[in-house]
Amino acid sequence: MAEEKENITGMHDDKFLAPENKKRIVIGPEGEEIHVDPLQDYFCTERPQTSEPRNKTVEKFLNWARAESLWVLGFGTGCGSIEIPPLLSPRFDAYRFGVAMRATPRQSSVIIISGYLAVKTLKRAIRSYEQMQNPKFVIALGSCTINGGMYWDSYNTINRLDHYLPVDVYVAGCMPRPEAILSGFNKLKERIRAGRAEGANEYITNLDWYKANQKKIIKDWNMPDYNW
Amino acid sequence: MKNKLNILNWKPDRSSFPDMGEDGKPVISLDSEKFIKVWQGPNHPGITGNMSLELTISGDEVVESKTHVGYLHRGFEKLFERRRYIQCFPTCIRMCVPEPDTNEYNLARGVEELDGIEVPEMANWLRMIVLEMARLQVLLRMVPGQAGTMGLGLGVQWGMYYRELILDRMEELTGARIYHMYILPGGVRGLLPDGFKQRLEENLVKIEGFLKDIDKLILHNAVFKKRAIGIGHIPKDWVDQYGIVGPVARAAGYQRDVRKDYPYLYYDQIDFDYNIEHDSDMFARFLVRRKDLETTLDILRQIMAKMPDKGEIRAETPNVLHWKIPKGETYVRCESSRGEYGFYMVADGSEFPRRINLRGPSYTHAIAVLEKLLVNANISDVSAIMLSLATCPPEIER
Amino acid sequence: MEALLDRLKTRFGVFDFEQKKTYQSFCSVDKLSLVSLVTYLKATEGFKVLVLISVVDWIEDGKFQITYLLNNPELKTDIGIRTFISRDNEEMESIHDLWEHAPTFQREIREMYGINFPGSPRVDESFLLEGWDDIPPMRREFDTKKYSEDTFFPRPGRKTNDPAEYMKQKLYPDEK
Amino acid sequence: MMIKDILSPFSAWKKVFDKPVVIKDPINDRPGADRYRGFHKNDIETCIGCGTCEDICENEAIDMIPVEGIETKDGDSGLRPSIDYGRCCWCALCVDICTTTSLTLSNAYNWVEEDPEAYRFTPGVDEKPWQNEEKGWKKPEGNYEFYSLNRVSMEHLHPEERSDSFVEMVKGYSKEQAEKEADRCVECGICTATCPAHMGIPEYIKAIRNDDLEEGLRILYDTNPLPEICGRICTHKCETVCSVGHRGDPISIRWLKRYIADQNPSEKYKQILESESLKKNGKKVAIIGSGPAGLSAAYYLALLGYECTIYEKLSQAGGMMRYGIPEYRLPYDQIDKDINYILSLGVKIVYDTTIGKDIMLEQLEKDNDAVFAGTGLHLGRSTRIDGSDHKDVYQSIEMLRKITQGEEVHVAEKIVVIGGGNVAMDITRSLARLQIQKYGKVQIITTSLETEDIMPADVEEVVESREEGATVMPGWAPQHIEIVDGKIKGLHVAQCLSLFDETGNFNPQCNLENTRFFEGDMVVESIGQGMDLSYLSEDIKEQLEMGPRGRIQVNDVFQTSLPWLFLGGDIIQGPDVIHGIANGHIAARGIDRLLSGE
Repeated sequence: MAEEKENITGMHDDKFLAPENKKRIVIGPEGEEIHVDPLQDYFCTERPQTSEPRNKTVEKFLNWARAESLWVLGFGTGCGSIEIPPLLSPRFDAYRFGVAMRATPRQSSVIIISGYLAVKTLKRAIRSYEQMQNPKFVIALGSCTINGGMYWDSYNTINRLDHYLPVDVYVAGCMPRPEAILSGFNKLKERIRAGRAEGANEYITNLDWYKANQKKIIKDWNMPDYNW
Repeated sequence: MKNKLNILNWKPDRSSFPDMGEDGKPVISLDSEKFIKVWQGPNHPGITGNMSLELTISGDEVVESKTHVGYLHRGFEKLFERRRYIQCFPTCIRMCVPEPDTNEYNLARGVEELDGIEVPEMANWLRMIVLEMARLQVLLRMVPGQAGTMGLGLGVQWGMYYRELILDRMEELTGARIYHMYILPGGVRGLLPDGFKQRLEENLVKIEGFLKDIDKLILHNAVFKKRAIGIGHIPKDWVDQYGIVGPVARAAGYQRDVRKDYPYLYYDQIDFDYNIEHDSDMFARFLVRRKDLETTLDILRQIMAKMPDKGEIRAETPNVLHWKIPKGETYVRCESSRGEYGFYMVADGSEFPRRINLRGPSYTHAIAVLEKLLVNANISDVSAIMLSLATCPPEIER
Repeated sequence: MEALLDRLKTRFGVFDFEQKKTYQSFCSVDKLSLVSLVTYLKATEGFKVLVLISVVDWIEDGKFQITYLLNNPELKTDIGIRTFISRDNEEMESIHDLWEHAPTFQREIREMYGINFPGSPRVDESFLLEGWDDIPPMRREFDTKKYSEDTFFPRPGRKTNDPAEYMKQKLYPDEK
Repeated sequence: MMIKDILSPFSAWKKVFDKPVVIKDPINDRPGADRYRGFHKNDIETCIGCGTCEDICENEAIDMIPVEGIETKDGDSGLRPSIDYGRCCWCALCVDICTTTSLTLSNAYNWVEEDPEAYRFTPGVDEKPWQNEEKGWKKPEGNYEFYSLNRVSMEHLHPEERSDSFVEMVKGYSKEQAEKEADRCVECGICTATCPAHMGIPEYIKAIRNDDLEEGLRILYDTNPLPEICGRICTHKCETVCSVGHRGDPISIRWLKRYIADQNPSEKYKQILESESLKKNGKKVAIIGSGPAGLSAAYYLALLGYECTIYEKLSQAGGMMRYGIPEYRLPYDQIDKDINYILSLGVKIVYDTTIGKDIMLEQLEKDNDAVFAGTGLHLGRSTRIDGSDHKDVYQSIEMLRKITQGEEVHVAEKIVVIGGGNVAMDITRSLARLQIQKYGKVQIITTSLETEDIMPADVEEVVESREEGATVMPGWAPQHIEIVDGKIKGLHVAQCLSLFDETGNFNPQCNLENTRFFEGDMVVESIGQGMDLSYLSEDIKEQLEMGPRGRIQVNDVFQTSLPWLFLGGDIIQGPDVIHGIANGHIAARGIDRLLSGE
């Protein structure tokens, strides 16, 4: 049974860090001291790498395949999520276009930021996005993701999504109707097939810029810089 | 139903695990390694909004739960302070995403009450139509959704289609699918289009057929009954103590319906009844909503029969660009599909509201009630209980 | 309602009684008598339901108004009780032991206005905000637009003209 | 559980054979509903760029931007709304409040972009696929207005009460009425540019709404030192361009101005306008004529510290305002209220002094640092038709002066007035009153070249003339006056077809076959006035540069080619009060610039 020693000097004194994420020394069963730094130990510390495209023909085939099976992370961040269920229901039936919902980020290739992002949700959205497998794409719905929308003067919602995540396609509307979201998917497919949907690589290339933007507004940054 | 009683009386056997303290409550210490902490959310669990539950579980049973909200917080009440009264309307409807019309109506009514504006008769009937259509639309998601949270997705798919029919009518009448912006202070924004009543009636007939399907698919479904009866039982004395409203209170045998208790619009001219159940469990709440659906269809038909064909749609108001509301305060409420939905409004005599505070049903349902109710629940029932309480995070957070 | 008011007047000294609707009235009471008044209303007068606790910031008077709206489900009447506390000493007695959902309201008020309710469960935990380090956002002096522009920087490149000013520049630029 | 509970869910299988409800191509098969609130359209020809849509937008999604090909002109700011779809929430409040109903929404809703910057466009200007879409959201029909279209009616004396006396006929707004009328304003500010004096119209209307009339008075005096007078008789060009007027009655700006002036007592003016102690700078300016231009120049010069002396030919100040406008429209005590305030600032008036006769202009130049002349149009013009030299043919301007001075004028039983301007209406209505006093009934015919729709007189003037018993017959050109035995019998007229020829010159064309005869014992001509420049000596006249139409050339601050001489008012621009005031104000600034050497 591990025992915890508390308040060891020289520890991380970030006031926002949750207790389970703080650096601490654990006494092992045989009395040995184990230094634990959850943010370092539980996540990969290596800086992520961009994935280089393979040869042209293979890449073309892969892009076609990627475009035709868009698995969407079921994470509705704002009002827009009200139009996602109709999209998947009989009338619009997005499954026939290769769009399917997935429950976990590990299985998904698309994240729909469906409208405004409260700062608290932005943190979760970033974590979800970073846990998704490459290549990954972002669809932004509604005015809110473009320039703040309804909540342009709110103290708790971001104004421009492209400062925090690399966005592939924007769909206008407040909220966009399911039909408009479908055309958003069509546009995304086009973009993937043309090989322009390099959001994941872009994110990694400009990681420092994105992280700086994110850290500027997420004041209680208590997670590793890259969650994988 | 014999079994049902047994289920009601059933208590988990805690004689051995987890450890019970001297006060009879389980001793919850994560270090004991008998517990696991599970976070549910903030992804949508089912068809409610973003909200997370911090669950401490022992085996597959919840021993402690905490609600965390704020993922959808937009600071509406702050935004209202710097918007003129008319500008509050596009903002306020976004406070509750599935059923925006109650927001519009409450705010409009508050403004009218504070400034003493009489709304034309026709406008009031049109408001009723929209409010009832909104209720219908939400219930068509929520009633089959109750089974959906238990894995029966077929009803949800069907319900979604019938909801679409109502949304089509909404679009026709109000000009939008979700955020209707139809009710403005002084009146509404348009008469019924030609042939609207007939098309709505056709839809209502289809929905009636759908109700029969729901009965077969869900109501008389052995699995659903097994999982719903006796689960999420709310003791009757909680209702006032926790401020429980709407279908949840009605399922506990209380006659609570704003439409009848504090009649607004022309609900006093409409013939309908409280839908009461007494078992106060998930199944009773499902039954209340299922009856509400029928009542709504009936009310819609009554409205269509009673409303005039033509009339003024808006009373004359001061220039909306600089509309000053005299100093005063009021609390207005209406019955949403989830229960009493109220706005507390304070005007200070200027062009901007001083304070508009929303009190939605979820404010207590999803925090005080849910946290208590989830204790001892099975982890697989968590999202079902959430939905049966009609959790809607945007209205908690605003 | 009138009879009730008389009872409240003599026992708790309520003032500023206002009846807006047949079933709704508001009155004010001193900060110190609030809890006993609410307890009395709940126990004796049948105002069993706490509808909401809300705060209005009257910054020009240096006061917070806290409104407790109670409902009597049998008689179907509402009574709103206002109490005023100073903005310098923002503390109010908690009523968490009277209603189970009162702590939620108090927790939100604590976060949004910075009014403390000592003893209320979880009152110091953050509720809606995460990592907030500015003044409580619902206070009047907090300028949400400025905060938003500083923090979330709107998309640049927009420019608007006031019609009157623009016409002046175009048509009679020389006049002051 | 019963067996039924186990079996009944399987009834879902019967749906296998139902027709699917899936829409094959949702993107193209489903246009928005007829009323759907989709993307914006704007009819840029109808739009006047008032910016009301920008004001009501709670998201600040709308920018007013200049558009190529749209000129800034009176009543059109030249700006057009540009919409940021990173802000818009499709509430369509902008459509519902649009003053011209030019802004609408189409029912298109499909717009997908990879570039977030692309979501800004100017509807009607930038090519978009939906701009010719018929369906979509328009302002709802019926009595659905965000601001009242109907003017708060001003109380008038009834025609029976007013038609025999010179008591002021317009009563003025009460507080409630004024606030209600002020509430209709949408604060676009289009009117400011059209007002010759560029008054801060939306600002003072706002002051009325806020019940801050002292602030209102300060705003009035910023640009106009004669608010009582202007509030009654201004030609209110502002109201012709009022954006509210596009669908309803324009705001009655003039009456609101009068309301502010009426409500502030004259003894508090100095305190309100903070003019109790003005510093003198020791320089002197002479002003010829105490009409609006002269008074306005004197006021603003006095504020700047100049010592001003006004030379007036007649025995009372006010010029055409006093001697040309009948008392029922502008009571003399209101003229005095405005003028006395200006005089209280230290402006001197020398009455009964004619320049060129009692004192020479050259003398004024020597005694003063600069001279401003606002001498107005005081000579009547004749039609020069046959018979117009008869003794019973009068000039309206002279008659009005006589009526004002209380002199006896000849009033016949039947009168014909020639002219379609406000002066013609003034003389018609004055004579009608005198006729009632003398004969007990009105027999007066007013005829003009212009047809009713293009008559220069204000509509209300024409209406009220008719109410008072006069017959107004527009669209007839006077041919000759019939005289029998030395007495006037009446006026022959012919139908007037057009006023101007192709080149735009004044050249009326008549249909001589369609003639009429208006019976009358006397004829009054009221077809415009000419200027009397006799005070300018030949010497000075030679030095002055002349402009088109016999007017003297002045620069943008109303300075003539003689640097010390400034001219303004009706002789340069107008004729109306507000131009005079504006000219006086600008000239005062010009004089200040000249004398302070900037």
